[in-house]
Amino acid sequence: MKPILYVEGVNKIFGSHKEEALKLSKKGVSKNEILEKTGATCALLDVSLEVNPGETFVIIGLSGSGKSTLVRMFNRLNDPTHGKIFFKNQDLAQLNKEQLRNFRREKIAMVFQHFGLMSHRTVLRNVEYGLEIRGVGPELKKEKAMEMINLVGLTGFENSRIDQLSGGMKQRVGLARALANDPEVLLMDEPFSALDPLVKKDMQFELLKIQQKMKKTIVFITHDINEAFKLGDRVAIMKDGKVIQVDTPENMMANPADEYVTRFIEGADKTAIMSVKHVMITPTTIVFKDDGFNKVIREMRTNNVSSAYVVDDEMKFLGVVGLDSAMRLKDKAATLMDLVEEVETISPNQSVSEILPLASQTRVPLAVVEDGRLIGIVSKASVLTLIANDVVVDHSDEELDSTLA
Amino acid sequence: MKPILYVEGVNKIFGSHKEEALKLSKKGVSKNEILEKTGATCALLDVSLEVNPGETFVIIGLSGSGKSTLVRMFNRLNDPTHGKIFFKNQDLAQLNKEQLRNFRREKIAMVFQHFGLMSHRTVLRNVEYGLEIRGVGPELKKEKAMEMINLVGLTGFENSRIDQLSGGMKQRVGLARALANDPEVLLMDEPFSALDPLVKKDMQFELLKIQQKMKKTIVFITHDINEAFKLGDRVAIMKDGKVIQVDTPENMMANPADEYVTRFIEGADKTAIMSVKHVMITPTTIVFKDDGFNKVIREMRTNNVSSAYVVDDEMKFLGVVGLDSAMRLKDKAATLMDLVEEVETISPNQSVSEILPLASQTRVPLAVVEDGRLIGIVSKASVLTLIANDVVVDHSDEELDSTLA
Amino acid sequence: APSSRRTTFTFANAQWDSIMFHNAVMGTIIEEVFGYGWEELPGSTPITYEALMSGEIDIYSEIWTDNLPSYNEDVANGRFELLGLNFDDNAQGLYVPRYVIEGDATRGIEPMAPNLRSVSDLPQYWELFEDQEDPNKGRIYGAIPGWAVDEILRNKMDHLGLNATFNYFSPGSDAALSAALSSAYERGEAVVGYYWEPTWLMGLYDFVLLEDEPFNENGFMNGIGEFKSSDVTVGVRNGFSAEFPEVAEFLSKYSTSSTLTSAALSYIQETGASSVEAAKWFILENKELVATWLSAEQFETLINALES
Amino acid sequence: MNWIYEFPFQLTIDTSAIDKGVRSFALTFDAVLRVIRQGLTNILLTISDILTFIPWWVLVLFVIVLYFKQSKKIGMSLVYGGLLALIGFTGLWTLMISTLSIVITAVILSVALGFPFGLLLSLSERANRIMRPVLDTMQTMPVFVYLIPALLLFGLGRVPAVMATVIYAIVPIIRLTNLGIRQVNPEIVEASRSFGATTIQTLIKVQIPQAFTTIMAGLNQTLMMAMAMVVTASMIGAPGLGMEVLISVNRIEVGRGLVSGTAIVIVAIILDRLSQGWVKPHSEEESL
Amino acid sequence: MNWIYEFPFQLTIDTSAIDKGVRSFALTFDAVLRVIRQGLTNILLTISDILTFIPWWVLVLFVIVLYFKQSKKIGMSLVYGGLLALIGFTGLWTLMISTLSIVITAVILSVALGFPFGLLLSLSERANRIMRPVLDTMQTMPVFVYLIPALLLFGLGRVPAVMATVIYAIVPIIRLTNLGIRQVNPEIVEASRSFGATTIQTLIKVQIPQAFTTIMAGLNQTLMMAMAMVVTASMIGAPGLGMEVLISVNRIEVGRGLVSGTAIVIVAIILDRLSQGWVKPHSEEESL
Ligand SMILES: Nc1ncnc2c1ncn2[C@@H]1O[C@H](COP(=O)(O)OP(=O)(O)OP(=O)(O)O)[C@@H](O)[C@H]1O
Ligand SMILES: Nc1ncnc2c1ncn2[C@@H]1O[C@H](COP(=O)(O)OP(=O)(O)OP(=O)(O)O)[C@@H](O)[C@H]1O
Ligand SMILES: [Mg+2]
Ligand SMILES: [Mg+2]
Repeated sequence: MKPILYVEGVNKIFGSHKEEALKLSKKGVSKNEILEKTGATCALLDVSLEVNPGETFVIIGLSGSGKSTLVRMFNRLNDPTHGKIFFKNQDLAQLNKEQLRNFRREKIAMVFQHFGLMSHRTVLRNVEYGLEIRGVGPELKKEKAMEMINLVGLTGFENSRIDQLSGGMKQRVGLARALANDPEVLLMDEPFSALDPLVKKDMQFELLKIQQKMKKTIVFITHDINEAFKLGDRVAIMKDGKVIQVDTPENMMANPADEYVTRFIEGADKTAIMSVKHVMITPTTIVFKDDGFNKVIREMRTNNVSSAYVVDDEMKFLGVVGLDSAMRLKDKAATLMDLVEEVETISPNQSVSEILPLASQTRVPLAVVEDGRLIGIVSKASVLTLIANDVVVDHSDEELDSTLA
Repeated sequence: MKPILYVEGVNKIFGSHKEEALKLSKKGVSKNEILEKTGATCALLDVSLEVNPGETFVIIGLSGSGKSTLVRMFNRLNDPTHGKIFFKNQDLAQLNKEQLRNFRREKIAMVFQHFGLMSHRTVLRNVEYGLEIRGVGPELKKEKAMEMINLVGLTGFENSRIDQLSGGMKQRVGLARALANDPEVLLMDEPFSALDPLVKKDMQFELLKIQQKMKKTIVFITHDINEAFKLGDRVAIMKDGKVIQVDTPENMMANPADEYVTRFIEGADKTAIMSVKHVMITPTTIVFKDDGFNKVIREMRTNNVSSAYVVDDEMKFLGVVGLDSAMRLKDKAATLMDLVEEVETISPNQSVSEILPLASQTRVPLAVVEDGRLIGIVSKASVLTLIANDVVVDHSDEELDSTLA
Repeated sequence: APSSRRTTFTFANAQWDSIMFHNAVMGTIIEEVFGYGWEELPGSTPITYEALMSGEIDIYSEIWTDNLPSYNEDVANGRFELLGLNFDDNAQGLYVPRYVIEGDATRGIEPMAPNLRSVSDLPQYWELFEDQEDPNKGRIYGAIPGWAVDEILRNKMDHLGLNATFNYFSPGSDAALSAALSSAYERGEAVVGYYWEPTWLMGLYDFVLLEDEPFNENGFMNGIGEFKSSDVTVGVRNGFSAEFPEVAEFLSKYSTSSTLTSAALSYIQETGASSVEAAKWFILENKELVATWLSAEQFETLINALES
Repeated sequence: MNWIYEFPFQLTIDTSAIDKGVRSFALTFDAVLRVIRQGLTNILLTISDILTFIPWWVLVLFVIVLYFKQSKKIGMSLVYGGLLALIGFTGLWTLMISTLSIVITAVILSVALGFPFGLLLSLSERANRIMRPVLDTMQTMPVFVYLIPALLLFGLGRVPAVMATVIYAIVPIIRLTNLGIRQVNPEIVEASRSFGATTIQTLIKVQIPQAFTTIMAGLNQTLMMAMAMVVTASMIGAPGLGMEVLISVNRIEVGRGLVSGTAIVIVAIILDRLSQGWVKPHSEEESL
Repeated sequence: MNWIYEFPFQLTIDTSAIDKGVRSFALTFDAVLRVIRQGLTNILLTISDILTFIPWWVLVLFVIVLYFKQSKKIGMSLVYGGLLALIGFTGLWTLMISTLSIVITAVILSVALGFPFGLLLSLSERANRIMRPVLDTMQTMPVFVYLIPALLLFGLGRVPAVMATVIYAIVPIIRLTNLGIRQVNPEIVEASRSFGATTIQTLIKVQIPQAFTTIMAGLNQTLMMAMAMVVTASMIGAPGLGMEVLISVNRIEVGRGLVSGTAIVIVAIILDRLSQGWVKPHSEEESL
């Protein structure tokens, strides 16, 4: 897939003595020292990354790490000191004034941390702003704006003054305003940081809901790791102007690039991010529906467990058979099919947190089934291992629950 | 234990028409409606609670719920509209000016959200402030202040200007300043809310460390539930001026008073709050060190497990014996004591998150030992059940890991 | 650099040129002959006059009696010591530039109002003196608001029926009045306004005083008849003569004329001299007159000092 | 000791050249100046006519109603209305109308020139840097200094009074327009730019409305400074309350000066309160 | 139509009673006024002596060094030093020293009276409410009006000039002291109170130091207003640059007025820049 935004070796240095500052930074001198020596702030250093169409790309980092500086380059509120930024195949630096305006009007919109709403306009007139700038006629303008206001759940507030709204409502207006232009890319600079925790949760939920409908490319900035992992398809962690790691939440969790990333993601709720496929192991005790007593018992003994997963010839999952029931095969009183217990199965893309209740109650490791076929199992131990912060889930060490006498 | 701070039926109404506002609020009219109708803000409504000496009492609630209003009453920066507040046996309202000053100088100190530092003074002179007000002599003043600066880890920064410090360092100064007076009660109004997430974590850690040394009574305000549960011995949840629930984190987790509390604590990391004693179950398969083969095997069979916990006559925990080893008792080749495997044990007060690594690796449920005696066991399933948000840990439903053929 | 302090007389400097000139003449003589210092305290006419009565100003060399509404009362009440008459041959009234009547060939100005002689002729020519802020009337520049003549002129407007064709315009300050007249003169425009002599303005530009009915003692305050020449007196603060009898005697003898003063002012205007330089020039030019103010001995001291 | 206290040489500035310059400028551009003068006179006359046409009690009622609308304080509204009426009852109404027409003309002119100029300065950092000392000078130069040139150029009367007042009073509207535009929350300006608004669109749709209260504060200051010029303006012949003050100064009549001075204060305070109403349109007063 | 445009009755204010009142006050309290006058004269003379004693190049160097220390801009420092020297080279040094001594005395007096007064206002909401219109009136009353009483009470010369200047220029220091104290971050004030500090302790140890920059802004404004009074003060006999302006106005000498006016502007701008140095002591300039 071709990236929709493509950042190539971008530096951004504020202040004078840019080149000198860059040289120093290449020598490994710290940001603060450079500021003291040259008066230049290295806001971004050699940043390269790509954002794919339709994904929610989250940038996370502490205050001053350069998140805003980076995101503001995508609509050229900032220009890079060095390096290039492409939107699709267009080098943004090449746009002339006219083209830049059109780019901003049609392709990209932004949501601001402190909402950036115009206090002299009503909600409706704020949402209309982008359309007004594009010269959309009054009726269409109003219609589209109302549609967006409804979308973000502010129906009935269109004539309210901005300062009559709560923080969460303000940000809904900001979102509606950005969406009204139907942009391809939505830039969101810490949109929920100024909100109360419960309101924040609602807004995240709202955003996920809207995103499901709209399928925009979103570049989202935050410094809340849970927010990042909850919303992001991919997450970039920044530190002192550098991008340290770009990865999916799962991979980042599994393979944090360094100590810093580790610390950052420490507080994250792992079960919400990791999915079943990350914790499942290859099922060992598999028996086929036509297998007889000996085969089944041997399988159980070899693997030292007291139950087996039953599949058909095409590996379709049929259920579980326990040691006790399997005993009844001995005298051919029943076929394996008669003995199979149906159990709840899970899918590889479910998040671990979703399967937690099941996992805590199950007697045998949970069967992971995709397209009807058994592709893995998840034991209590593997779930606990994940939670226990042994970040690297090592499948080979996995133990089984049951021992066979 | 007699509470050190005691709040009795306190209302606080800002603005005019106080009585009318109160009447309306008793009729169940909402805070906003009252504000519109009467111009009065009901900041606190019928708040009663007590803070015990030496405990860290956390008050949590959304913005505007009245947290600051409440905490500021403890040092009478606010006075209640109705109701009383006692420090030990002293009704605070009875203090005259002189007494109030002395109370503030000696008994109680406050740490502020935005630090409340005096930018015209150095770090040292800020920390000295309380002592200066008390009229402490210059040498003693400096000595004590330096001690506090060292305590909060700012050694070497005593002559820095406040605006040269980072947020975290500023709050350390605030803390040092409050501690310098050696107060009995420390009021902390969202002290870490303005800090970056990593810095916040450090500061929480720091506070816990300092509290271990100083053993103050702390009233701590936050709107971060994880912070509340991490630091608080007891937590009060406020909403719209009312205290909804006051309880230990564990109990609150186990029995949230209403839907609102439930939502609030949803995001909390349960393993960090709940301790082993909340998830352990009564050990069933117990054998005594002198028991023979039959006794041991019977015990295992009865309970359908493949291992047993070995204790001596005084119930002191000795270790675990597996089914395989137990077989060797049959021919008296060994005594039970020879066969006992030593295993790692856990204590009932450890937090669940601490034992997670152990729990995920153990073959048999972990033994919970207090004073050498076995008092319970913790299985993977019980841990998972906790995490799986089945908030009520129902011990009777607990299943065992192993089945015995 | 810091100066040593000796007895120093304070003169009123009401900020028109002739008073500064007379201050300088008196001051120079006092310094050279009597050995006292002198300095000027500036301020507007009424302010300095008030200061004379409060004893803050020692010597007022040019008291324009008609401009001070309370003058007679103050003299009667002995609020200051009246020493003598500086001059009384001055003129005041409504002036027009000479070219308005006669034209000015050198500047290519045709006569605009060849028959304009007296104040009562003005209504015929009101259009010449058009008030740009009220094109239906002419504009007469009046006296400085607050001066006694201001009231008289307003009455004169009534008396002569000038209000029908003219606006009486208060210029606000004497600077503004001078500027209005001089800039009109330089543009070669027709202008009519109150002014008085001796002044550098009248010395520098060629203005003609419009005639009026003869002076009328009773009607004067009501604007009837021409201005009599105003007495310009010399006054000192109370107690001055007792303390400095010699100086007081000199001041009481001090007497000049409008013509002499005008000459001195023109000298200043032409040469750019300071008033002190002008005073020296004046004393040396008019030795006979100066001799009458002083004893022979004193006069000799003065001349020796100045000529050395 | 000489070298310690004395200057090694003296510069002689040919000040009379400046005089001549101004005078010859006045002659050369006589036609232009006449047009300006005429234009201003017309504005002045119109405003003066309107003000004279309004019966006094209408104006008093207007002040009461307007102030009440803004502040919701009936007591203070009546006080201001009463004070205004008081000017009439002491016989100073006509003078006040004269003064007002000059002040209003000067303020209109100041806004018409100063507002666009302030906008320009807000757009260019360089223009701003260059103009700062000029504006400083305009504000600190004693008014008396440009009274005379105003007089030489525009003659005596209300027009030069308006010109001098404008020079003195235009600075705040320029400064605060500039400041107001610059102080607009940058996030809002960026929001506008991020939607592809042109500089002009951002200016008109966002910056000017957002800077409105600051600009109004500038207008308020301009108004106050114009009022402060009333007496000085009378020195070059502006009729009205200022002339009355001058007369009393020339006659050393404390009482008369105080009465007319108080009338000026009343007008100034009423204008101030009314124009501050625009500055904070709906500010809720703290109820404590 | 009469009732529409005319006032139903006229109040006649006996203004001469006010005159008499002031005059008899001056007589009655002559002794007191004399003492004040003498005291002020002594201060004036001392300051004037000090200023006269300082060689001009020392003052110029002082300005250069002080401005450089504050701003770190060598270029501008030299410009300001040069401008100051220019006043001397055009022969106006002595006049400037006269002006300066009056301005400095007035400012010292304004601070000595205005600062404690501002503190008082900051402590009492009621006093603040009562004083607001008084301060408004002081600021809007035309200076000419209180020139006369100052004259009647203190005679002609530098002392009444200082008094009139103080009345005009004291308002900002009062207002901004009051404002500064009120604007101190309430968290800091509460922090102080929470440690059991008394009102006075909080004031001295926290509020005044924290309000320092605002108070200094008030001082700066007071200084500027005192400079703005220079010419008016000369109307009651204050010697110096203002007198020079008045004389040139009276003589319609635009050039001369401009030169002395410029000298006033230079002094004002230098004083402004130097006193703004206190306002923002170490503000780093944006380097863009
Ligand atoms: N216009 C500017 N001029 C100078 N320095 C700037 C400018 N904008 C940002 N910086 C500096 O660049 C660095 C990165 O700033 P940026 O705003 O991108 O950080 P951020 O990650 O968005 O932080 P926050 O979480 O506080 O928003 C900071 O050190 C900041 O001080
Ligand atoms: N001095 C005051 N005057 C009027 N209303 C006040 C005052 N102080 C607080 N309030 C109101 O009382 C209510 C409770 O405020 P409080 O500051 O105690 O909330 P909080 O829980 O501390 O919120 P936050 O998390 O924002 O600090 C709010 O509605 C607030 O507007
Ligand atoms: Mg940012
Ligand atoms: Mg709070």
